[in-house]
Amino acid sequence: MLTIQTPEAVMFWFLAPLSVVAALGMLLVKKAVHSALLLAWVMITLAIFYIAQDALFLGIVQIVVYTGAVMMLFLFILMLVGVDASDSLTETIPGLRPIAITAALGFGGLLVSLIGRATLGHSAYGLTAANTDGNVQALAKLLFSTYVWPFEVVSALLITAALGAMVLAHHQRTTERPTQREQAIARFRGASLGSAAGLPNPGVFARHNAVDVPALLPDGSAAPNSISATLKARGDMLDSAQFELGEVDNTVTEEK
Amino acid sequence: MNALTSMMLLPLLGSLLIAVIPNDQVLRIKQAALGTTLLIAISGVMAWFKFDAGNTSLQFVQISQWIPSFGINYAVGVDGLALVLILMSVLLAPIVVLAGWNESEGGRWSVKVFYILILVLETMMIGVFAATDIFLFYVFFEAMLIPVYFLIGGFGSGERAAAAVKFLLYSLFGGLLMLASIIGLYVIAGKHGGHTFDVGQLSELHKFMSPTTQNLLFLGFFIAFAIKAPVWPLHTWLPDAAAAATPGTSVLLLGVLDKVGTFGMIRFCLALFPDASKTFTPIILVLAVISIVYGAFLAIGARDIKRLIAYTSISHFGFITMGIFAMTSQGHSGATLYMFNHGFSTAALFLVAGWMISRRGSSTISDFGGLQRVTPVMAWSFFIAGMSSLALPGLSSFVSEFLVLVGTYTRYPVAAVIATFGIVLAALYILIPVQKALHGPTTPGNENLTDLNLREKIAIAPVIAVIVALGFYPAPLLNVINPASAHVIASQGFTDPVPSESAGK
Amino acid sequence: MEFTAPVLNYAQLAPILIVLGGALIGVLIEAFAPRASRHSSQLFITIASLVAAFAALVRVRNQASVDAAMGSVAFDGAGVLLQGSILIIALLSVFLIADQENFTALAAAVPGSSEERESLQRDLRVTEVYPLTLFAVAGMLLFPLSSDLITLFVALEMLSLPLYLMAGLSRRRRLMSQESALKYFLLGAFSSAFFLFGVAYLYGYSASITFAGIQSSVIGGSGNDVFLLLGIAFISVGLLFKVGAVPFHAWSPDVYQGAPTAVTGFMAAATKVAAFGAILRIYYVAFANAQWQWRPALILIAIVTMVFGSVVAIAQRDVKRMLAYSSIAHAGFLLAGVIALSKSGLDASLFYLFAYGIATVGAFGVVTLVRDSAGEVTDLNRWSGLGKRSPLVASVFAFFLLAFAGIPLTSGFIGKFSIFSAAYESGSTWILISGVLSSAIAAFFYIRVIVLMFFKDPVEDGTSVVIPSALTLTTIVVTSAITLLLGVFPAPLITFIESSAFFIR
Amino acid sequence: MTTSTSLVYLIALPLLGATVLLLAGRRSDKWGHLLATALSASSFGVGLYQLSQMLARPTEERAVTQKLFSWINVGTFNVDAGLLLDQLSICFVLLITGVGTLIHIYSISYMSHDENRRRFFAYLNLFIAAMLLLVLGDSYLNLYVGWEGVGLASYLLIGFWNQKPAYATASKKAFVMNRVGDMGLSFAIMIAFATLGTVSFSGVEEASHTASKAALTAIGIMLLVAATGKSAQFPLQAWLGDAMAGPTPVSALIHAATMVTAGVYLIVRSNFIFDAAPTAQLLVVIVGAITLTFGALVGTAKDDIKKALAASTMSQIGYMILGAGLGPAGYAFAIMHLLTHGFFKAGMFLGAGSVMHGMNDQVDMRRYGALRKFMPITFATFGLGYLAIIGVPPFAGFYSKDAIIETAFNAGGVKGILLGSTALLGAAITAFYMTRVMVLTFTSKQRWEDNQHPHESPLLMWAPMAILAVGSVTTGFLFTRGDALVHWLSPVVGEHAEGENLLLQPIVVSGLALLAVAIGVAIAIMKYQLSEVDAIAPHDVSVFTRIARKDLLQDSFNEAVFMRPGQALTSLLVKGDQNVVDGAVRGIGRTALGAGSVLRKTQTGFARSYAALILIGAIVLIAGIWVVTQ
Amino acid sequence: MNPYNYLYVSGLLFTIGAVGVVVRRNAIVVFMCVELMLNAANLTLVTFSRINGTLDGQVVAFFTMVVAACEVVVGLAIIVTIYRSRRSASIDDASLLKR
Repeated sequence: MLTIQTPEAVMFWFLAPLSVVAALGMLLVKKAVHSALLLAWVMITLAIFYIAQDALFLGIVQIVVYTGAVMMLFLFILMLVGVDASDSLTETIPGLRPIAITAALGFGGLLVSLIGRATLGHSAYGLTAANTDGNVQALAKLLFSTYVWPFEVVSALLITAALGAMVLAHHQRTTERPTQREQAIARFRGASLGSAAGLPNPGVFARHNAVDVPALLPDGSAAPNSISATLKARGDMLDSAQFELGEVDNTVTEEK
Repeated sequence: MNALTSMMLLPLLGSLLIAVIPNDQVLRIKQAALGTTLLIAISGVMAWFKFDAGNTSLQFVQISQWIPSFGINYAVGVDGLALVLILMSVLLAPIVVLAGWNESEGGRWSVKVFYILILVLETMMIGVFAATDIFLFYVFFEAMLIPVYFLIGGFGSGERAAAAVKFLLYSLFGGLLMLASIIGLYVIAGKHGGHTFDVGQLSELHKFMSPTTQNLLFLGFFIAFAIKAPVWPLHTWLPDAAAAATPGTSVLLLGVLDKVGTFGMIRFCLALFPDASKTFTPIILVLAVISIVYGAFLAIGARDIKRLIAYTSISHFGFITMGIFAMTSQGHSGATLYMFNHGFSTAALFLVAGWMISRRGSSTISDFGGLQRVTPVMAWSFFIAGMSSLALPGLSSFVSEFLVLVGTYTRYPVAAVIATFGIVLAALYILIPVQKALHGPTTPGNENLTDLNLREKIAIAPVIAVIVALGFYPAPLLNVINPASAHVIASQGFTDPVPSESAGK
Repeated sequence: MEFTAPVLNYAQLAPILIVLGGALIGVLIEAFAPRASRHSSQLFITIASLVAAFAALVRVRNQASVDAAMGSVAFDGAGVLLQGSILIIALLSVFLIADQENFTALAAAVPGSSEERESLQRDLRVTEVYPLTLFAVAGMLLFPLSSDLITLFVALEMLSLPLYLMAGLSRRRRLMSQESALKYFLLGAFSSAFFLFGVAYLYGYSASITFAGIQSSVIGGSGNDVFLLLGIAFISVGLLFKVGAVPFHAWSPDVYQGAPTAVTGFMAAATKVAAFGAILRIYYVAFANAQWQWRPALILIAIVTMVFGSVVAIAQRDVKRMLAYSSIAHAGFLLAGVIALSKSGLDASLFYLFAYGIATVGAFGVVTLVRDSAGEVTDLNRWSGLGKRSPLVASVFAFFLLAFAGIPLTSGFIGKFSIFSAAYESGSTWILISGVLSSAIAAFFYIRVIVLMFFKDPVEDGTSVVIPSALTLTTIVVTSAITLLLGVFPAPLITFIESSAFFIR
Repeated sequence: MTTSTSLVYLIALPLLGATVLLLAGRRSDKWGHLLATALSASSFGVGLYQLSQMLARPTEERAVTQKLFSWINVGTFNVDAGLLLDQLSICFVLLITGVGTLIHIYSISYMSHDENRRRFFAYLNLFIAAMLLLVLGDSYLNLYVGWEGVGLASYLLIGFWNQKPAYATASKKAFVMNRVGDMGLSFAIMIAFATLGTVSFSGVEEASHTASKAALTAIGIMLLVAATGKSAQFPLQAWLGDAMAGPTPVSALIHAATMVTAGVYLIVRSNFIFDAAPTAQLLVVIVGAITLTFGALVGTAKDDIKKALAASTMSQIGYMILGAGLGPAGYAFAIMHLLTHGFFKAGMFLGAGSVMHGMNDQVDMRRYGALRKFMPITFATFGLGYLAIIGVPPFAGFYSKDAIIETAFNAGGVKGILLGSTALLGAAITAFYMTRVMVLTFTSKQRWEDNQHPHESPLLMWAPMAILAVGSVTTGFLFTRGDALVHWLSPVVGEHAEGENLLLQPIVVSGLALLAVAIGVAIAIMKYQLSEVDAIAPHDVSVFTRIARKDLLQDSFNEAVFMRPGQALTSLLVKGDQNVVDGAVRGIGRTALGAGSVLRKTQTGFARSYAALILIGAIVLIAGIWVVTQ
Repeated sequence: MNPYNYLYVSGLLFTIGAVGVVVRRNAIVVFMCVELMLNAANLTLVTFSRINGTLDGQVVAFFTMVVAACEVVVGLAIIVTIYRSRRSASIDDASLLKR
């Protein structure tokens, strides 16, 4: 027979509202990163709940795997996608907001009121008996005997996931990586020897030496290939013309 | 092999034969089609002679298991009713092929496709009348829509696609309702003595049904048949389909396919749901009478000759339906005979109309004029067909129409009286086009029409011969029909009304 | 604490294991085989493992045990039939997938980028679809056999994840394809959450996660009905999502349209079999005795699903979307088999699933053939006149459509008949009536497509029918042959299903 | 009853002719008319042979039957293709074949210039066959076949020159109005079968003894409707005038001598019904009386010689119907008038045809005049017919018409007086308009253009006219000598017990009748012989004349009451069919399509709204299950 | 305290997660909401495991975590792919397929 000790109750009444509020916050904050952090917090509270409910193993796994790995994956992707990307919370699909609110209230209300009506035929048993040999051992026994088949099958799922991620993310090399020799040959057999010694650096001989300003060639014209292709692609290259010297001052003054 | 089965296989073999003839040998294909249909017609006539008219039980019976789990059999057999209709179908088929010798050309697809469709359809036509297993019947009932659909849509004229769709949707809708009823029957049968689709066994089943169930199941069947037949107000597909289809297709459509509706009413509605039939008889009679008058009025108002014929058929199907539900032996035999006769008179009308249309290039009645002088044989053929359609005594349809009227009158005088007004309207709807198309001065555009050629004469001659011969001597058919009709009437628990003033009273 | 080593019946698990093994080999091939030989070797491995799995299945077809995998898998007649169906459908789908014209050259390349162009030029292939397919198949094989909730959940995910991925691999209109993958994934995950929540409540209700345990709790009635209610409702959301029942259907039109057609075919056919297999098992075994709870709701969902699917399909302009809505309607029909909750309902469902799955693969196979220079053409308007361009392809497609519409002499008709009769037998009159009505509506759009193909003139916009590859051709020929065969001689399969279909408890 | 095997030849011979001529087509152009005439004549021969046979048998065995085959046999509805030749039908047989043959002969010449003469003869033969079937059928249904058969033949012959739209319309009108009458016959047969269980004459007669009055009255009224249609009686008289569109021999044969009298035959044949149904009988006399006046009045205003004669026919048949409605006393007289009328009216029509032949098909009597000199034979034969019709003794009409008037007077009570007076008035008007015809055509001043060259018709034409004229002169006397016809027919129509207290003695009636005739003749002579007649019909005439010219507004009435509403109904139904019935169907289609278009908007493309849908679905599912389980 | 209280919490979390899927537009956040739902389910499982005195619930929860991890991998891969194509992680932008 399970009796709930006061400390657990205190813990529950302290953490449960926090977790719900965090979850709500996750819904309401603009920035995705904040949402992720709030979710992480909810997960950690859940981990505490697990441990409080004699699910030690799960609690740990929750923290290590879920909060530690999965949430980090989320954050990683968020970083990739743009960490400062923030959602406008104004609804763009007409009519969805009221529907969502109604659904939320309806669903939550229904669920809560139904759970309120629920009584099991028995009071809670507690896991003391089941966990006599330790929670991890008991789980292991179940996993490797009764649930061995799903446990095996789940491995296939993991492979699928890996394969899937690879399919979507793996950039197949379309060309063989050129050897050093090939690169050298290409450099010197090119149409001009202009770049044989390497591309000019940006900003050299120019008024500015920022990376987004093309270098100037001796004749005063801009050298477009002095700018990183990435900047060019992003359109971040500044027009070198504005930095061109209108008239080259040919008068040589002696260095002091 | 079973006579019916072999009759059903022959067209399929024929279509295989046609399929292997190269596309460009058009004449070969046509000859093969004609030969096949003739062969079937001959075997039909042979079956006719082998049939024992005195025996009211099914003949040429063949039962083989098809889907044993559901109690579905390949079960065929004919009584007088079915035999008459099969005979009609197989006789009309070669005529249609011969008459519509050139119909198959100029369609969307090759000549070959046309004849394959026609032959497949013939198989279905025989099957639908021969099936004694409701499931089998349903299969033929639905499957035969497809070749007709393609015949209308692929070889027709005018709004053929729309008409074909309308036809198919209407029919499918009715078919699905019938499917619901069939399922109902099947389930009820399962609860009382095992799953079966045998009409004979199912006809015992009504004892176990509540009135509501029986009424609903009856309606499923009836609406399907009423669409097919077509009974007002479910008729609107017919004029469109008939106007769009080639004349030959129209003949098969109105002459044979639509008979499935009235055939089904007798074979299924009455036999399976006697109580519901009684319940609905008043309503059905009202619909039938409306069909008669309504069809006639619309025929009078029709401007297109094919639509006109279609509307006359609606009127005629009203007579048939009325005769069926009058529940007297005269009405019943008359209705059955009417089905046969209507097949031939409509065939004559459509074929001749088709020739007229193909020569003139228009199906509007007012485009014709004075044909009697230009093309006397064609005009005469049309006239005789028309006379048959208006049930002139001495022609076959008179016998049937009068039997229907007399038979109905003895039980439902009011219906019969209103229906009789149809004969005046019939005079109008036939004579108006006759006057417009055949009489009067020869209008411009008609001067150079050619009269029927030998092939066309050969095609129309037997039709007219049948119309005339049966008008004077319907006994060969009636002898076969009567026992079957009497059997139905008796199994419905009806006896003919006794003359109210009979001397023996 | 004793640990007893688990005992697995490898013979009975062999089909799943073989497929998984094939998938693993596929992964290894991806890792190690030279690119040039990957495609052919993957294809070979895939086909070989499917065939071998089928052979393994045939070997154990008569076995039945609840202990195949420590109670996680119930191996029984129904399971064998479902696995067999899935394997056959999967094999036929793989033939379509093998036509790599459907798939992107490099999934990681951004659409429109030079990398994509280059990969296309170099004719790269996403050969990973083969192991993905095999993983999905393995999940599908396991799904209907699962007899506890964990296995069910894992199998559900295992069949879903590869499909999410595969949906995004289309070669053309990649944005749409990726969008469909995203939608499918998000909504799929959403519904899995519901499913899992349901699992939790069922566990709460019965203290057991095996079907047998739940069943005995239901029978015992000891537990709290509210938890059962929540469990059934949430699990149903997850399962009904997979089969595309209204209102959980919304993903399917978008995904069907966006995914590569071969994948759509595979997904539509095989997923439906697997998901319905699972639904049948869980409702027939675990929830059977609580039918008073869920049956009314399920009846409502079935009716809404069939009507909604049919009605919305009418207004579709894209052939794949139309087929998606058609599949929604069919999900409604199939739910009738679940609702029947009887042996005949089970038999009918199994037959229907197989027949529908086969026809679906065939139909999508035909869709892959209609292309222009930019890939497949799915806009229905551009299908007009297909009958003229390629009569054979159009005829085959029309035939599949007729099978979907349930016209006799196609497998669809037998399926529809048996499933509706089963539903009606167990008292669901409304299912029967709405089934019939929505079939009528459904016929409308099937026929519209047929009209479009046959009775409209082709538009000269570069749409053409490519000559199918040998494998695609095989698929189309085999599926149409099976569809016809099951329409004409369904008895062997029906008898086989009848004798072997049962759920072991 | 005596059976015979040769009755069928009566019908078969002309039917053969029709068939051969129609099927052989142009190939028989050369000899077709001869064959037809010969076959008609041989049918007459058979008729004579049958008469001789009949005469050889005792009175009660004179009727002969022939059962050909069982025609329709369903349940208790058994109709044999059976023929019955009795004293009544033999009269008709001889009239039909005799007059028919004469008209065949006449037509050989009359139609000689028509390229379709062969077809004309085919129709004539067809008509003869149908008419013989009508009078020979031994049941109402057999009669019905002939009844519609003659309608068909009439239709074909009226529309023989159907290239003229008006003629085509006339033929259609005749057929349709006849069909209205035929409907009556259908009803009669249906009622007979439903109430009496039989449709054969003998069966009905037998059953009529025990049947209720109501049933018999119903049958009788329906038979009367049939008779009014076929015999152009009020109110179905309108077609007859237009039927004159046919070639004149047709008018003579069908629309004067034979077919139109079929109604009389029907009523007389059904004497057993009418005798037992006084109400029906009363309606018969009323119809007869109205029509005889109606026809006579119309006759006074017609300028078209054929139409004038047609109106006269209508009127004369009115007499016959009146006679037939007077019961056993009148049947024989009705038949007698029918026979005499057959001679004189046919003769007059042929005469009219002869006039037209000589006047380039001119039919307007106002364009005639003084033709006596140019066509003496025609004048003579027409004149004899004229004398017969107005009832001048000893010509045939006198005997027959006088007998009807007398019987009418003696019908008893007010009815008798009314009927008698009407008949008498009719006689006066008849005398007036027939004299008008005679005067305008033959004796008044010439009003035709000089380019006309009236001439006498050839032998083939005038010979039949002459024979008919002889008949017009003699038949009345022959039939009444010793009440020959009355006695001859009595086995069929029953004996009439001579009334004890007659209202008027025969001699008085004859006197009155002659007086009436004299008055009519006198007025006509004054008006047309002694005064100038306009060659073009004047317009400033009395309202009555105008109405009479328009056939007493019969067409306007039909048009207003039947045709216009019918057309309106037709177009209403056509529109209704397209818009309402079919519209409803299309509406269902559109509704489904519309519903589809609306519902597909739920597919917004936004994954979030799909999720919302799933969420709502879950809520509904939970709530639904919960509600169900509560 | 009644262990049922955990059920209320999990119910609320599940609801919030479900609503989050509906209202949030960033695909990653949406996906996180799904994760929240899964976590809520796990809490329910663990609670029931305790109430029922069996460990099966915990086993299921364990499996859930594994499966969820797989889902995350696949899901994030898909999201990244679509982000690369569209330069947007908003699921509202992915609405080419409709009607």
